[in-house]
Amino acid sequence: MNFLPYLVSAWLFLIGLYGVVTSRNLVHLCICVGVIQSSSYVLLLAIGYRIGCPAPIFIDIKPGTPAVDPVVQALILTDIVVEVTVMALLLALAVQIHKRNGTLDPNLLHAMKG
Amino acid sequence: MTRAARKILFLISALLLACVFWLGYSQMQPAGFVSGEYGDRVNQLVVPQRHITDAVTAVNFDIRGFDTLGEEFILFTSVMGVVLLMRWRKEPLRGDHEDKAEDRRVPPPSDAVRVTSVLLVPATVLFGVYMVTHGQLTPGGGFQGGVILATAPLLLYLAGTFGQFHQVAPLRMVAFAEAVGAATYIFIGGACLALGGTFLQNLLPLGQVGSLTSGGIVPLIDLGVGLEVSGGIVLALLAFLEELVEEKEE
Amino acid sequence: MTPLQIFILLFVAAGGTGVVLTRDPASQAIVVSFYGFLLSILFFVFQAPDVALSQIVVGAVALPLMILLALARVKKQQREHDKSR
Amino acid sequence: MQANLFFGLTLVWASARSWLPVLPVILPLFTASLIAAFSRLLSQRAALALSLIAAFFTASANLSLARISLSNPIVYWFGGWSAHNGKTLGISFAIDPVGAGLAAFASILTFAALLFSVRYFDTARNYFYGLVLSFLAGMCGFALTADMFNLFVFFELMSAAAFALCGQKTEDPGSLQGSLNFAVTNTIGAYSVLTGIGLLYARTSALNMAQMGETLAHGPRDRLVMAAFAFIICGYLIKAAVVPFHFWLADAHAVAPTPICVLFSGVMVELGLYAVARIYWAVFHPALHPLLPQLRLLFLTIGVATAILAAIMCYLQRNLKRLLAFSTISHMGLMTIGIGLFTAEGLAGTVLYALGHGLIKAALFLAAGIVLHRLQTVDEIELHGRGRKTRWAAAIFLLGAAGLAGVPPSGLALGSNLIHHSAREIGFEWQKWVSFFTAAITAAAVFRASARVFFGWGARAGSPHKRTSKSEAKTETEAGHHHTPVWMWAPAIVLVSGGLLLGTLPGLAQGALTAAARFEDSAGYAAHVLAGVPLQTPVPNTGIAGDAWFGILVLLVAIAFSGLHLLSKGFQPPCKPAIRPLMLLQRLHSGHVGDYVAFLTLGIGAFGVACIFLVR
Repeated sequence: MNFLPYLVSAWLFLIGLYGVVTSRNLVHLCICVGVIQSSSYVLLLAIGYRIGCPAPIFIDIKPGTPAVDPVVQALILTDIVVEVTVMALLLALAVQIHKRNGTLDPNLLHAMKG
Repeated sequence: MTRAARKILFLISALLLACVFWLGYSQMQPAGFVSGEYGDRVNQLVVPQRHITDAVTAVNFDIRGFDTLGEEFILFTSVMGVVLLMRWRKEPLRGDHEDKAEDRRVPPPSDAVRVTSVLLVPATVLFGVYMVTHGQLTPGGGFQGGVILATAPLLLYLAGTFGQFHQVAPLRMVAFAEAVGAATYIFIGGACLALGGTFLQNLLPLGQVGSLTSGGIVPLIDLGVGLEVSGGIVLALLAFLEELVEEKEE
Repeated sequence: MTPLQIFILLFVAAGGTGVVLTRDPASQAIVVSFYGFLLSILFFVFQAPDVALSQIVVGAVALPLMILLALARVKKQQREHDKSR
Repeated sequence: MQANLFFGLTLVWASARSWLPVLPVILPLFTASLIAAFSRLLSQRAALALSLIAAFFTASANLSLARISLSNPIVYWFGGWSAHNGKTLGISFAIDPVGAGLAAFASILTFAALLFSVRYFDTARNYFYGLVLSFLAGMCGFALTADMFNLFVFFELMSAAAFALCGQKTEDPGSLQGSLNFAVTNTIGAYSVLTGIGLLYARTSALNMAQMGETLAHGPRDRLVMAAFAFIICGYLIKAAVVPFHFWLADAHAVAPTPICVLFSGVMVELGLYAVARIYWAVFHPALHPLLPQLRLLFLTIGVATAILAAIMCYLQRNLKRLLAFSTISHMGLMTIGIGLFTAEGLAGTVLYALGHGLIKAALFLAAGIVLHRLQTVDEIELHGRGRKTRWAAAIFLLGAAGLAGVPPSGLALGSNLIHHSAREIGFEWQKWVSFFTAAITAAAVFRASARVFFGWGARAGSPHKRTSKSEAKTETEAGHHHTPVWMWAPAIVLVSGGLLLGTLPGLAQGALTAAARFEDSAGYAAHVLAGVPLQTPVPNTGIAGDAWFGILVLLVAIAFSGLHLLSKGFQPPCKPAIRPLMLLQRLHSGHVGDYVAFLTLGIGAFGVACIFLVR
């Protein structure tokens, strides 16, 4: 059971890739990229977790008691910001592509051949 | 490639990748038992050395503050990018929507929605400010508070008072505030350098543990980040929103 | 690992799958919002309240909103596109 | 009075010294936020001037960092959190001549690109300059940092700016798909990197590269380490655009505005390889050095495949920008070989090669931009004979082609000599012929294009192909299509002559060898970063035997090949059965992001399985 978070993380990575590869709509595709990103949250979260330890907020608990790893949580925070910003850029690009080509289906966009 | 060929290629590749995950992850320490010696050291020192009770904030804004500087500028850069991508017409960024938005011909939202939204605005702002200012004490901080603050103008939009929205937050002011928030981070870092430390070295008095002013430069950075994030998110959402508003005007 | 944590993890895996398999972007925006909410619960039960807060303001509010706005814009462009044809 | 002045100057100098290490990152970022804050008050010219000044000072800061760090790398701890007992808390820069040199190179190219864009984006607002400066800051931070996660952050900063800049020619009626393909594949690459960082953190509980390396050296060399290696290296190889991760590059270059192509081809992709080398030597080498022969084979395979495939694709292109983009991929293959030899000589050669190639490729893209400005298209067939009056562009194209072939005093000649020498020493004599093939074909492609465009050689094609790139037309520049302004040709001429004469700089090769030897001294690096022990790496003293004939031979073959091709047929649609595999190859580059991601998955999966197989 203790390996479950890793499995979930790997699964999210793979299923997100599957979504990107088979996508028929660029907005859908962008959201699938977001699922790949959430894979890294779960992995980092699992690495930082300690069984039976509280959150690293030393208000109610005495300073110095063992707590879960705050470094990893800070990394996830950065990761979340990166996700939302990259997603905004991807969506903006998708909207512009639709404006130009009148479609969001990657199967119908063929400007880049060869 | 045809759809089927692509799918087959992907399934084979995904199988390989799954093997990598399986073989690699199976040698990890089980979750909950990973020895995080780095995190332990941080947990030991944040209260005595930095007077900060939220260790995550301490890592974000002090110990690994330079990462967060990069992160803020990722947000800043992306917002510039989104605005540039979305407003691609020749006329410059317009800030004066008031006159057009006032006489929209869409049916106004019901009074119930209006009243609720308007009532929610002060609560949201209050909550956002609380979160920004308590970053070093409790969960939350400049980023979370900033996003909450950014939802306040959206509530105004929901209330059908987009004109008021522009009065509350004129675009040029939002853009200015965002950039100033971003520059604040560098400014604080540079001030530390000018005072004889290294970049972003926490040289201010650390204050009483548990008070709003504890943590030296951390609350200041938090304020800057809050300003930058709220401004940035509003700008990004507006970039998506702008043409929709025009449509309603037609 | 507590049963609650296991339960939420399984839910997150299912939620991610659901997001990918929802092919219609409009309904996907709703599913994504739900998924963001699930993730923030996950962070909460794994003792990461800071991250949970970020995730809830981003994943369950800001991101779905952005997706909906993008879709609304696409829809409007589609109408113009059809009109001009 | 004089004493006062002297004292003041010393003070300024001292404070400049303390600011110097952070300047390459914060100066462009601060200027970017200034430009954004006052974007309405500043005229476009003022914003441009500000950005030029920022790029100039960033370049000078980087150059002086490179010079100072030649004697010993500079370690700079942010927030004052320095290492204790070999354990780190904070983030540090570890500035060495290779990193600082690349950062300086990035700033110089940024300066040239900004100069070229003087009349470019009349429609865009000042945010364009803010984005370029953020891009520059991302590249500088990326080249200077010594922290694994910080590297990721700067990678993302650089990427976010690049995505926006790539899609920013939004008036263009053509497709923006290229920038979306770029953004999606590179974002997935970033998450591959992050997964690898997570695995390494679980094992080492550190984020500082030196500390990670030390911890890994004392731990087991198992599948976990290899999986982390695969995820991280593949993530950065996606940025470096090697086969099978290369698809995005050509698409991105075809849509990106010319000044941005300069930065992409000239330095951004090279930075991907820089990260691979840095991470291998700082983090993995202490643990993985017994596997070096196998890893060498792995990298050489990738490099050779990239060099040859992309050279063929390059010759098949008719869009000038795509042609140059594939030529970049092909040369990236050669650089991957250089890095993948894992020798000091190979690395030094690669650095010189990257500088020479970057300068020449940047000039070629600027020349393509001039052609686009004057003639409103970059399609080789449509341009047949129309370029007779664009003399500047013609000169740059011909000089650039000679540079790509690697004629002697150029940086490419110097670099490839070193790489050949090193490859021969460890028994890869054949590497020379890969290099020969690649250089000849990519140079021939440029020769063919320039002969057709500027001299009207070859048959005028009543082209059966549909006009592919007419859509590129009439967009980038607003007016003045009848002449080439000085700020367009001057940067290009300076860059191309710089690239061609790079080899004449005295002491450059020896400096590069010294820097490379230090770069690869993993134990010394760790001791220097973690304990402040000065590096004592023995400086290699290889006489650099110049093989001048090699480059000239390549040049002659390239000219002969392109000349024969044009004289015999001109452009002919490939239809013979012998060409069918080529068409298949061409069809693989479909522009479909799903295809690209499927190949990307294949690449990571295969690389990972191969790595894990090594430690069975």
